[in-house]
Amino acid sequence: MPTIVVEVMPKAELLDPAGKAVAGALARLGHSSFTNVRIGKRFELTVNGPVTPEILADAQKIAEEILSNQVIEDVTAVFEAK
Amino acid sequence: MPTIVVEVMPKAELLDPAGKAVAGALARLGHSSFTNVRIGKRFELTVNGPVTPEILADAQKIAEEILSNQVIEDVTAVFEAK
Amino acid sequence: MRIGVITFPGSLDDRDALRAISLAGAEGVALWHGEHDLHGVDAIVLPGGFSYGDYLRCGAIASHSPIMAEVIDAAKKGMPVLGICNGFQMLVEAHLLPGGLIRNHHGHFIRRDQLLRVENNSTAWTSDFSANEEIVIPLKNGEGGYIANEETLKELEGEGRVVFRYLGVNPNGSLNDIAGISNAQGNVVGLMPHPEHAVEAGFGPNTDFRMRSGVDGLRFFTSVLEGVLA
Amino acid sequence: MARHADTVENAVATPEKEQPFAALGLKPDEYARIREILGRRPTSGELAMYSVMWSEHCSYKSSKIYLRQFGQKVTPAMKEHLMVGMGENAGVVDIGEGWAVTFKVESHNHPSYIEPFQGAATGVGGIVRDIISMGARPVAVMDQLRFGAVDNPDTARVVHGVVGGISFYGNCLGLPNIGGETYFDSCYQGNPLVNALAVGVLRHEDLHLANASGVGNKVVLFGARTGGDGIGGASILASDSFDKTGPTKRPAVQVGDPFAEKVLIECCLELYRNELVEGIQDLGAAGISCATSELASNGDGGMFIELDNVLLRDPTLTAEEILMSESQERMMAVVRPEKLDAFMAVVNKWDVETSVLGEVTDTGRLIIHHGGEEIVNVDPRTVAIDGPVYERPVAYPSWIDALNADSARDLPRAANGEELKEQFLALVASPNLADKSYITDQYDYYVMGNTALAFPDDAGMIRVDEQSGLGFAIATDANGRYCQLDPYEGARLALAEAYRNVAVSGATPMAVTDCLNFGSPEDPEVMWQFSRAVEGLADACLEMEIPVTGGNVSFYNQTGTNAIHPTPVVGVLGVIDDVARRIPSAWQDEGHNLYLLGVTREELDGSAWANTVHKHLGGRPPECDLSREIELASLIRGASLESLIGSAHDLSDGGLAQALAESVVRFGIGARVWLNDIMERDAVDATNALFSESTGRVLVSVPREDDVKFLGLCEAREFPVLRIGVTDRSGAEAALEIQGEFTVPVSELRARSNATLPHYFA
Ligand SMILES: Nc1ncnc2c1ncn2[C@@H]1O[C@H](COP(=O)(O)OP(=O)(O)O)[C@@H](O)[C@H]1O
Ligand SMILES: [Mg+2]
Repeated sequence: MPTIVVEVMPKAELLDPAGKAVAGALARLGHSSFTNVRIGKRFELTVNGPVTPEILADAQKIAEEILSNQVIEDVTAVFEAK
Repeated sequence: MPTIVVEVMPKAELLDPAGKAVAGALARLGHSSFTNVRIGKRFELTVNGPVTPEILADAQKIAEEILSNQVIEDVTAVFEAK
Repeated sequence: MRIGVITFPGSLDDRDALRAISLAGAEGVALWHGEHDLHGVDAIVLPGGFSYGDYLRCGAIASHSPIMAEVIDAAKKGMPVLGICNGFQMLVEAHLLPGGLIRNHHGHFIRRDQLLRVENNSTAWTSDFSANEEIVIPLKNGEGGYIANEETLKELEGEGRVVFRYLGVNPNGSLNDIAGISNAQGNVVGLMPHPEHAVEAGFGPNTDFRMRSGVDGLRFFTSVLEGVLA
Repeated sequence: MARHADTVENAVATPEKEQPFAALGLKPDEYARIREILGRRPTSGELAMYSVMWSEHCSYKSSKIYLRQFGQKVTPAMKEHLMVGMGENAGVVDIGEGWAVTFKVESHNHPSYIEPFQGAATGVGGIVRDIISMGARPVAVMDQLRFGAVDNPDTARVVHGVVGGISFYGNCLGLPNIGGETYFDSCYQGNPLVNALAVGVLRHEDLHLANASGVGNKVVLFGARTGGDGIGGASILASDSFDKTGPTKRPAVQVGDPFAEKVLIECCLELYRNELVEGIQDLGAAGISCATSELASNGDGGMFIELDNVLLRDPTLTAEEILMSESQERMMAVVRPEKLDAFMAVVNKWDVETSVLGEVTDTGRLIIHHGGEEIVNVDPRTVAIDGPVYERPVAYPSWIDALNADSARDLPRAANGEELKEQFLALVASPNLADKSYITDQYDYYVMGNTALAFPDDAGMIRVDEQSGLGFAIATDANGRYCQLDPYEGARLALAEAYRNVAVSGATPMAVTDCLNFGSPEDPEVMWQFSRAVEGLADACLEMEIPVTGGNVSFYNQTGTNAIHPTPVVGVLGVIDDVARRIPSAWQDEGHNLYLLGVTREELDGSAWANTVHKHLGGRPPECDLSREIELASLIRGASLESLIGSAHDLSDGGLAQALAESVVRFGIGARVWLNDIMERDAVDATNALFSESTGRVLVSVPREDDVKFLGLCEAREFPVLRIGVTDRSGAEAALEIQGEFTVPVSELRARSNATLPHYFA
C-alpha cells in the first residue's frame, strides 16, 4: 500500500542529548570520522488508496501539528515513498 | 559538512506500540486516510571530510551494530544526504 | 473549592492528585479526557503519568484531547492550572507554556527526592511558600530535560517565570536548572517534580528529620485554595 | 491465495501424513499419545495446541510430581487465611477487614537473554496480567535479577536492557517497584535470571476465577490485536501445511506495550465493578491455546470458538499461528449474553479492541472453526490438565561431596585490624553487596501514594486501606551459592531469609510464592537438585506453617553442561495492621543502643566473605533453625507493637559487617561497635563476628528510654541478645568504629558502596 514518509529532526540550535550520547559512544569505539550525530524520527503513514495532493497536504498538516512539536523540532520532509 | 543519513525502522512483523498510539490519535482526530503508522529513527551523522566508500561502509556497520537493535529493528537505509 | 483532576488514558498519578487535594482541604473532582465539560471546577490539575504511552512526544497526544480545548480556554481566562510532570508536558504541547521537554541527558528514567528552590511565590500555586524557600519534592521522569531557545529563556528569567529551580543536582539536564515555569499571568504552572507525592507523612520524600516525612507538596494545593477564596 | 487450514476431516482422511512434532518439541511417545487420545492424527492446529501446552513451561511435566508436596504438606492453620491456593493464576490470601492480597513471582529468563529490554518488560507485563485475572488491582511489582560476572563484556548489555525494560514497563504501568534482588555470578553468564513479582489487592467479593461456566455464555477476547509475536515454532507448521516457499519470518521476541496494559487494567477493574464477567483469564505463554483450553477445562468442559473472529494485527497469520501467538496485553473473558452490551460499553470507553470468539458449551469438547471448517476438536482437559507427567531420573551429583568437604574454615583470616578493614571495604564494594541505587533509582516507588517501605529496606510495604492503615509487606530471597552447596538447605534458607526480612519490617509473615530457577531437567544431577530444593521448601513451609500459594518453574537455565546454581527465589508476604508501625532497616537517630539478636557461629562457607576475599565456594551452608526464626519474628513483632525499636535489619550476605555498613550509610548516622562480647559468648574470632552468615540474627537500634523494656522482652522470651554498640554522630564526622579493630568514615563507606555499579554500567 502507498506510504507517506514524514521526517522530523530536533531543531539545530537546541540540545540533542541523545545524539550527543551516540556521538560520544562512536568516538569511544574508535569511529572517529563522525563528528556529530543528531537523532530524529521517521514516520511511515500507510495510505488507504492513492496518494492525492489533498492527502499529501493533510500529511503535511499532521506532520506540523501532531507528529512534531514546532517549538523544538522541524519537519524536514514529507513525501510519498516509492 | 557532509552528512550520512541512517534510517532505522521497527521490524515489520513486530508490534510498534508508538505507531499504534499515533495511528489511534490520527483516527480520533479525523485524519482517516491513514490506516497504519510506524515510527522509526533517522540519524544524521556529520562527517569530517569527504564521504569515502570506507566511511560509508563504516556507517553501515555502525548502523547495524550500534544505531539499531537487529533483534527488533531493521536498518532500512544508509546514504549520503545531498 | 472544587479542583478538577483530568484522567487521560495512561494517567497514573490522578488518584494521588485527588488525595492531595482532599488532604489540602479542597474537593477533588475527577474529570475525563473525552468530555468537553469541566463540571464547574475552580482549578485544574493535569496529573502525571504516561498519557497514550508518551510514545510520540510526552503529553503530545493528550494535548489534542477533547477536554484540552476547554482547559486552554479556561486557562486563558485565568483559571489556575497545574501541570505535573506529564501534565507539564501537556501544557507545553498545548502551547500554554513555552519551551519543550526532552529525554534526560543521562538517558535513564530517574526517581529521586529532589531539592528545589521556590523562585516565584506569587503564582496561583505557590503563594503559600516564602520567597526562595527550599523544598523537597519527589521527581520521577524519563523526559524531564527542559529546553527552550535563548530568547524564551531570557524572557522567562526576566519576567520571573522560572517558578522552581533544581538545587544540588540537576537531575535531567534542564537548561538553567529549570524545574518549573509559569505563564505570564501566573495562573498556569508546570513542573516536573510531583508535589502530590509529598502530602502525607509516611509516604513522602525523606527529609533531614525523618524518612518519608516530607509534606512540602501540600502547599501547592493550599496556595490555590487560598487564592480562590481570597 | 486463501490458505486452508488442516481440518479434522482432512486429518481423518490422511492418517499417514507426516507431522513435524519433533521440531515443535514433542517427543515421539508424546505424539503417539496425542494420536491415541484423538483416535486419529491431530490436525496441524491441534498439534500446535498440544505442543505448546505440553511444553515444560506450560505443563510442568518434569516438576509436577514434586510440586504436589506444596499442597500435601499443609496443616489446617496454613489453610486458614488462604482464599485461593495453588493451581489458579495466583494465590489469594485473606488479610482481614474484608481485604485480600494476591501475589506471584514468575520467570522471563530466556527471552531476557535474547532481547533483554523487551524480554524483561514483557516479563513484568505477564505477571501483572496474572494478578488482574484474579479480580485484583495490581499495586506493586518487584524484580529478582541474576546476571553474569560483573566485568564480563556481555553483562552490561543484559543489565542495561533488563533494568531499562523493567523500569519502562513498570513505571509506565504506574506500579511502584518496592524491592528485588540483584546478584552477579559467572554461573548466570549465558543464562541471566529475570523474575518478576506482582501483588494485587481486592475486596473478598471481587475474587474472579479462570473458568468458563454457563452454557451459552460468550467467550470474548479483548486487549491488543493478535500478531506474529513469539511464534517462532508455529512457522514450522505453517511451512509444513501450506506451501513450499518456506516459513514466513516470525520473530521469537515479543514487544510490550505498557500503555495498552495500563488501559487494560482500568478496563478490567471497571468490568469487575459492574459485575460484567463470569470468568477471566490472561493470555500469556501459549496464548489462545492456553486460555481456551484452561477456561474450558475449569468450567463446564466445552467451548466453541470461531477463530476468524480474532482481531489480527497481521492478516497473513495462519490458524496455527493465531493459536500459538504470544502477543502481549490480551485477556479472555466469559460474559453472559445479556451483559454483552454493557461489557462492550466499558471496553469502548477505554478504547480496548474486543471481539466475541464463541461460547461456552456442554459438549465436553473444545471445538475451533476457521474459514468455516472444523480445525480443532479435542477434550480440553487433555490439552490443559492431563498432559504428560515425568518422573525424570535423579542422580546424586558426583561433585557435591568434594564441594562440601572443601570448607572455608581453613581459609586464611585477617591478621590485624588493618587487614580486617581492607576485607570489610572489599565486601562493601563487591558487586553483590554494593549499593543498588544505579538500578533502583530507575524505578518509581511513589506512584499510588501508598508505599510505606521500599528498597533499600529489607521488605517493601504497601498500605492497602487508607483509613485503617492495614497493609502488607513482601520480601524475596534466594542464595544460589548456598543452594549449590545443598539445595535442600538452600531452599530452607531462602524461606528463612525472606521470612525474616518481612518480620523485621514489623509485619507478620503469612504466605509464600516461589520461582524455581534450575538447569536442565534432563540432567539427572539437576533433577536431584530440583527435587531436594522443592522438598526443602515444602518441609520448611510446613514447619513455619506458612503456605505456598503459587509460583513458577524455570528449567533449562543451562549452557551446554553448565547449569546455573539452583536458584529457588522465595517470596514471603506478611500483613501489618497499621503501616504507621513499620520499622525501617536503618537507624535515624544518634545515641540509640545497638543490639544483636541471635547467636553467631563459625559459618563462613558459601559466604560473601569467602567469595569476595578468597573466590571460594565450598563447605556446608549455615545452619537454619526455623523455630528460632519464628521466635525471632514474634519478638520483633512484640517490640514493634510497643514501639520499642527504631530500626531492625536482618543479617544475611556479608553478615554483621554488611548490616552495619548499610545502616550507617543509609541516613549518615555513624556507630561505635564492639565485637568482644560476641566473640566471648559465641566463641568465634573477629572474622566470624563480622562476616559469619549465621541465620536467625537481626541488628536492632533501641532508644535509651526503651532499653529496659526491650531487654525485658528478650529475657521473657529467652531470646539471645547482646548490646554491641551505640549509634553515633551524624554529619561530616560520622564514622563506623569497630572498637579495637578499625574506623571508617561513613563518607568513605558510602563512596565505596556507591561506586561499583556505576563503574561498570553508567
Ligand atoms: N533489582 C532490584 N529491584 C528492586 N530492588 C532491589 C533490586 N536489587 C536489590 N534491591 C533492593 O536493594 C536492597 C538490598 O538488597 P539485598 O542486599 O539483596 O537485600 P537483602 O540482603 O535484605 O535481601 C533491598 O531493599 C532490595 O529490595
Ligand atoms: Mg535482607
